[in-house]
Amino acid sequence: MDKLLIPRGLQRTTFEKFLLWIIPWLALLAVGAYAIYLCLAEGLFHTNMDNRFAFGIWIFLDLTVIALGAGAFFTGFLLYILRRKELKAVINSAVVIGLICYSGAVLVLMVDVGQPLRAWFTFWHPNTHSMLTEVTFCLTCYLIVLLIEYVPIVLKNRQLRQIPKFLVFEFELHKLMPVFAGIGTFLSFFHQGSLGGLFGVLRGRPFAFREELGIWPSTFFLFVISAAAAGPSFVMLTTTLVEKITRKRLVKDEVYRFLGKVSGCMLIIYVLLKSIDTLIWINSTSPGNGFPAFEFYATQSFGTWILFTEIVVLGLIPALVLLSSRLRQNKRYLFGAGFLVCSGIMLNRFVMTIQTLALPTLPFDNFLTYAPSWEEVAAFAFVIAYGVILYSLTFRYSVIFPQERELGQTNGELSMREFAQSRSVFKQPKFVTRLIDTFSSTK
Amino acid sequence: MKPYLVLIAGILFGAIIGWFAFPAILYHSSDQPLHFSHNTHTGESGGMACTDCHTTNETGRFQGIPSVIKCAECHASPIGESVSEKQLVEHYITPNVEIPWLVYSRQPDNAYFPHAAHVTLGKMKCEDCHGPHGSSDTLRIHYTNRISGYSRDVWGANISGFSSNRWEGMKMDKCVRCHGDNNRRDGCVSCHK
Amino acid sequence: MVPWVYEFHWTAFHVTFLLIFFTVFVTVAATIIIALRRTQQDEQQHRMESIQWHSDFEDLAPAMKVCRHELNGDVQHRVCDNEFDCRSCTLHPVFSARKKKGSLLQYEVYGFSMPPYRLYHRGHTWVQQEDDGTFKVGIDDFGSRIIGRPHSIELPPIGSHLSVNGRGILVRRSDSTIRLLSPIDGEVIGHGNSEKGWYLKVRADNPERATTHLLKAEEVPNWILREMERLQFSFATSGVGATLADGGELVPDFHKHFPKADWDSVLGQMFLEA
Amino acid sequence: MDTTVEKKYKFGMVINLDKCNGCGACAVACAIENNVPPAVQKMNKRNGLTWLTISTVSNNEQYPQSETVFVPMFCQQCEKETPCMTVCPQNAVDVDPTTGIVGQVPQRCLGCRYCMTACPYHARYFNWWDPEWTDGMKQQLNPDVAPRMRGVVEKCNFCHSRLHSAKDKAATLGNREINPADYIPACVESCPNKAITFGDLNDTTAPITSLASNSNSFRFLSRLGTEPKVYYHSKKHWVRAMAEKAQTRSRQADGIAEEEFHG
Repeated sequence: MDKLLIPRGLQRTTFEKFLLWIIPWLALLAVGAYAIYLCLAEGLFHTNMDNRFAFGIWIFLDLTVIALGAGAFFTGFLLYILRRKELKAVINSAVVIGLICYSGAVLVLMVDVGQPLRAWFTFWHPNTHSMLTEVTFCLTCYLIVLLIEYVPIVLKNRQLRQIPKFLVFEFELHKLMPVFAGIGTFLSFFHQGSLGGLFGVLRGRPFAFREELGIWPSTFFLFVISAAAAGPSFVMLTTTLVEKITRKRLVKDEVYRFLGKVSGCMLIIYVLLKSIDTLIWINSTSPGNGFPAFEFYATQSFGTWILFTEIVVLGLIPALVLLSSRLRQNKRYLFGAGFLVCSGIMLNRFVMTIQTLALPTLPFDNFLTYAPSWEEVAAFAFVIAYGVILYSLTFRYSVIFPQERELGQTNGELSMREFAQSRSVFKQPKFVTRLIDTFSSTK
Repeated sequence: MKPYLVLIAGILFGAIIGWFAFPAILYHSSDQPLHFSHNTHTGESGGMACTDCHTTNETGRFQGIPSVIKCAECHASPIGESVSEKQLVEHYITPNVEIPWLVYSRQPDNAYFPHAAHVTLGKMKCEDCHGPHGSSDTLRIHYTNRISGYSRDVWGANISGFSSNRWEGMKMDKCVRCHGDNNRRDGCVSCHK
Repeated sequence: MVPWVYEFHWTAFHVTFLLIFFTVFVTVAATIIIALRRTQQDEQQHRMESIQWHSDFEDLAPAMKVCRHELNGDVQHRVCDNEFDCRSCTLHPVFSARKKKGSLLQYEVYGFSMPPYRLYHRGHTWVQQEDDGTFKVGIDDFGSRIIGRPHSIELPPIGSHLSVNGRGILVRRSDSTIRLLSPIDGEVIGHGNSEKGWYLKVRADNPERATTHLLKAEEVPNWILREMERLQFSFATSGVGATLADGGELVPDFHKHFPKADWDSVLGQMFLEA
Repeated sequence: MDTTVEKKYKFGMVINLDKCNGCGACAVACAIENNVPPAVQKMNKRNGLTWLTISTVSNNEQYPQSETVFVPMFCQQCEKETPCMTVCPQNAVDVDPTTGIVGQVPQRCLGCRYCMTACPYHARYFNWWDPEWTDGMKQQLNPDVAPRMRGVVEKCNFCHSRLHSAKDKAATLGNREINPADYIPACVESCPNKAITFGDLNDTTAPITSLASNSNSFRFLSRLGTEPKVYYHSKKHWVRAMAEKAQTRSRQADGIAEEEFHG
C-alpha cells in the first residue's frame, strides 16, 4: 500500500525504517502538544516570561523562522519573475520549507498571545498605524498563498495524479504560479519589512529605535534584504541536509552555487546598508534620544563584540566567500558560508528582540536576564517536529526534487564508467545474457 | 443545471438554519417571575412617569428596577382583583423578598452608561433607548445568550443585526453613531470601565 | 472593514492600505477561480489526456527525452522539447530535409524483432499501414518482453477515439498497471489477435501526417540501445540485487528472471509514466 | 440634542519624591480601587500584577552622605506619539481626546504584549494568571471597575471609575464640567504625606500647573519626546541628575532597583 504512494522511479526507504525515523519526531510533537496545552489551558505563566520580558524566545524564533522561510518568496521571485530556470530544482523544497516556517510561526504566535481567540479583532478593528497589523495582514495572506503553492506539490503524488481532475487542476494552477509568486513577493516584502519595523518604531526603546525613511523605520528595509539573503542560504542548507540524511543526490551542484551567489549578493548589500544604518544610529539617533549608543554595550554579556560578530564575522566574511566564484566551487566553503549567513541573520533577530528587551530604559533600572521554561522551548520543538514530519511525508510521497530521478540514474563517477562499459556490452546481440552478467559482476 | 440547483438549495438551507435554528439554539428563553403591566401604572388609570419608579440617586447613579419597598408604597395590601397583584403581596411584599426580575437592558460588565449625562444633560427621553416598554401590558420573554450570558436586547431582536427602530439593539455601534452625530469626542475609557 | 473603527477618518494612507489588501485578496481569489474554470474547460474539451502526457513528459529525466535526430545521427546532442510530437516541431522538417546515409534495414535489432516496415512510438508501440489505408497498432517486442504475461489487457472499445500520446491501452499485471501511449490519432475500428499478440485497427484522422512523428527504421537501433541502457538503470534504481544468468538464449519474458525488481517502477519508467 | 463641545482636560500628576517615604499605601489603594487580583502563590515581582510599583534609588554615597528616594512608577500618560497606542494592532489603546488619559480596553486586547515592549516605563502589566479572589474579597470588588481576564494587558488609567463618578455627579446637577474635588485618584487620596498632586494641567489656576513647571520638577525619559503627564519633583540635585542621565549599568542578580549611581 505504502509502495503505491511513492513516486515511480524514486528510491525510498522501507516503510519500517520510515516509521523509525518518524516516531521520535512524533514523540517530540506530543511533548510540544502537552506544553501548548498547558499554555493555552492554564495561562502563559508557564512560559517564564514576565512584565519586563514581555516578548520571549517565541518572538525571536518567529522572526528567525520567518527570515529563514524567505527562501520561498525569493526563490519564487527569481524563478517565476526573473525566469532563473535553474531554480526549478529547489522551488518545491523552498515552498515546503516556507510553508513549514510560516505556519509554524503563526502557530507559536497563537500559543503565545494571551487571547488567541481574539486574533480576528485585528481584521475587524485594525490599527493601520501598527506594524503588527501590517504583519498580521500580510502573514495571513501569504500563508494562504503558500498553501496554494503547496497544493500542486501534493497533487503530484502518484495516486492523487491518477484522478484526472486533480492533475489538470495542478497543471492549470501551475501555469498561474507566476501570479502567486508575484503576490508572494509583494506580501513578503511588506511583512518581512514590518517585522523589522516592529522594533524600529519603538520610540521608547532607543536601542531598537531607528529614524524613518518614508513611513517605515530603516530596519524595515534591512529586514527585507537580510531575509532575501538568508532565504537562499537556508534552502541550500536544508537541501544538503536532506541529501545527507537520505544519502542521495537531489540537486545539481550548479544550483547550490547559484543559490550561494544570490545569497552573497543580497548579503553584501545588506552588510553595506546595515553598516551605514549603525553609524547613523550611533552618531545621531541614539544620542538624540538621550542614550549614548556605547552604553548599550557596556554590560558584560552584550559587548560591542556582538556588533562586530553580526556585521563582520557573520556578514562581511560569508558575503565575500559567496561572491568569490573560486571559493564557491568548494562545497565546504559554500555550505560553511551559508551556515554563517543563517547564523548572522539569527543573531540579528536575537539582538533586535532579546537584547532590546534586556536593556533597561529607566535610569534606575537593571539589565535583565530571562531563561525560557521547558514549556516555551517545547512549544517551539513542536514546530520543529511538525516541520520535519511534514517535510518527510512530502519528500516520501511527492516529488520535491525534480532532478532526483536524473541524478539517481547517473550516480556519481563510478556509474558513469559503468554507463560507458554497458554501452559496449549492449552492442552484442545476446544482450540479455550480458545484461545479467553485468549485474552479477558489478554488484 | 443540476449543480446550480444544489447550490441554491444549499444557500436556502443555510439561510433557514441561520435565521431560525441558530437564534433558537443561541438564546435561552425564560419568563419573568411575575406578571407586570407597565401600562396599568403609566396609562390613564395609573398616570405615573418612568422616573417615579426608575430613579437616579444624588450621586447620579441609576437605581435600575425599584425594590419591593417601592411597590409596597402602594401595594402594601392588594388594591385590585388581579392574581398577579395577590402574588406580589403574598410572595414578595409581605415577606419582604426582592422579586428576581430579569433585566432586559443589562449591559456587559465593562460598559459604563451614565443615565444622568444622557437624561439630564442630553435631554434624552426614556423611549429613545428603551422603546415603548413603558406602555406595554405584559413583560416580554427574556432571552439570554447562552455564550455571553447577555440579554438578547444587547444584540437586538433581529438576528442579522439590522434594526428598524432606534431602541432595538444596544451595541457599541449605536452609542458611537449617536455620539458622532452629536459631535461628542470620547476615548475608549469614557464608556468602558 | 475599517469603518468599524470608532473615531475613524478616511485618509490617503487608509485608502492605499485597503486598496492594496483587497487587490491582493481579489487577485488570489480570481487566480484560483481562473484555474478552476480552466480545469472545467479542459475537461469539457477533452484535453485531459494531453495534459496528463504533458505532465508525464515534464517529469522525465533529460536522458529520456532524446531527440530522434540524435538517434539517427542528424545532430550531436538534442533534448526533445516538444513532448515527442514531431508534427508540430519546427526543427523536425529542417533535420529531415538533410540528406541521409542509406542504412541497413534490419529485422532484428539487438535480438528484438523490429521489422523495418513498421513505425515505432517512444512508448513501445508500433504502427503499420495496411493496404486499405488503415493502420494497425500493437506493442513492440521490447515492450511485450518487459511486460511479460499480463493479467489482463483493456483495449479501447471499437468506435472510440485515440490521440497521440494519450492513453491507448491499459495493461494490468499483478503488481502494476501500465497505460500504453497511443502512437496515432484516429478512431478504433477493430481489434485483432494474431499469434504474436493483439493489435488494434485504427482509421487515422489525417492519414497523410499520421506517422510523421513516429520513429523510422534508421532511428530504431540507437533508440533500442538507449532503451536497454534505460532498462538497466531502472533496474539499478529499483534496487534489484544480483540476478542469475540463464545462459546464452534470448529471454522472452524478462519478468520471470528478475522477480525481485521493483517492476512497478521499472515499467513506469520504460513506458514513460510518472 | 445638545451639541456642546466638551471641555478639554489634561489630567496629570506631580509626585514629590522628597515627601515620599515608600510606605506603599498608594499601591495598596490602587489595587483595591481597580480590582487588581491578589497574588497567586507562584507569582514574583516580575510577573505579578500591579498598576503601581515603587522603586528604591540611592545615591550610593557613604554615610552620612547616603541618601535614598522612592520612585512610584506607573503609566506616565504620554501625550505625544504615545508609544503603546501606535503599536496596538487592534485599537485596544487610545488617548482620550477629552482628558488626555491613555485608555486600555482589556476586552479588546489580544494579549500580544507589543505595547508592553513599547512602553519605556514598564508600566503595563499582563495577566499571566487567571485572576482569583477569595469569596470575602469578591464581596469587596469595586462595581465601577470591570475585572480583567487572563491573557490581557492592563495599566493605570488615573482611576477612571472616579472620573465617571465625578461626571455622573456633575451631570445630576446639570453641570458639564466636573468639580475638581470630586475626581481624585486612589493613590493621591491615600498618600499619608500628600506627596502626590493631581489635577488638570490645562487649568492655569490649579496648583498642579505651577508645580509642574517648577524648575525642580522633571519627567523621566523626557528626551524621548513622548510628553508624559506625570511629573516628579525633588529639591535634591542628584535625583534630578539621575533622571536626566542614562547610566552605565552593571548586571545584578536581583532585578530591582539598587543602582550604582554617583550623583
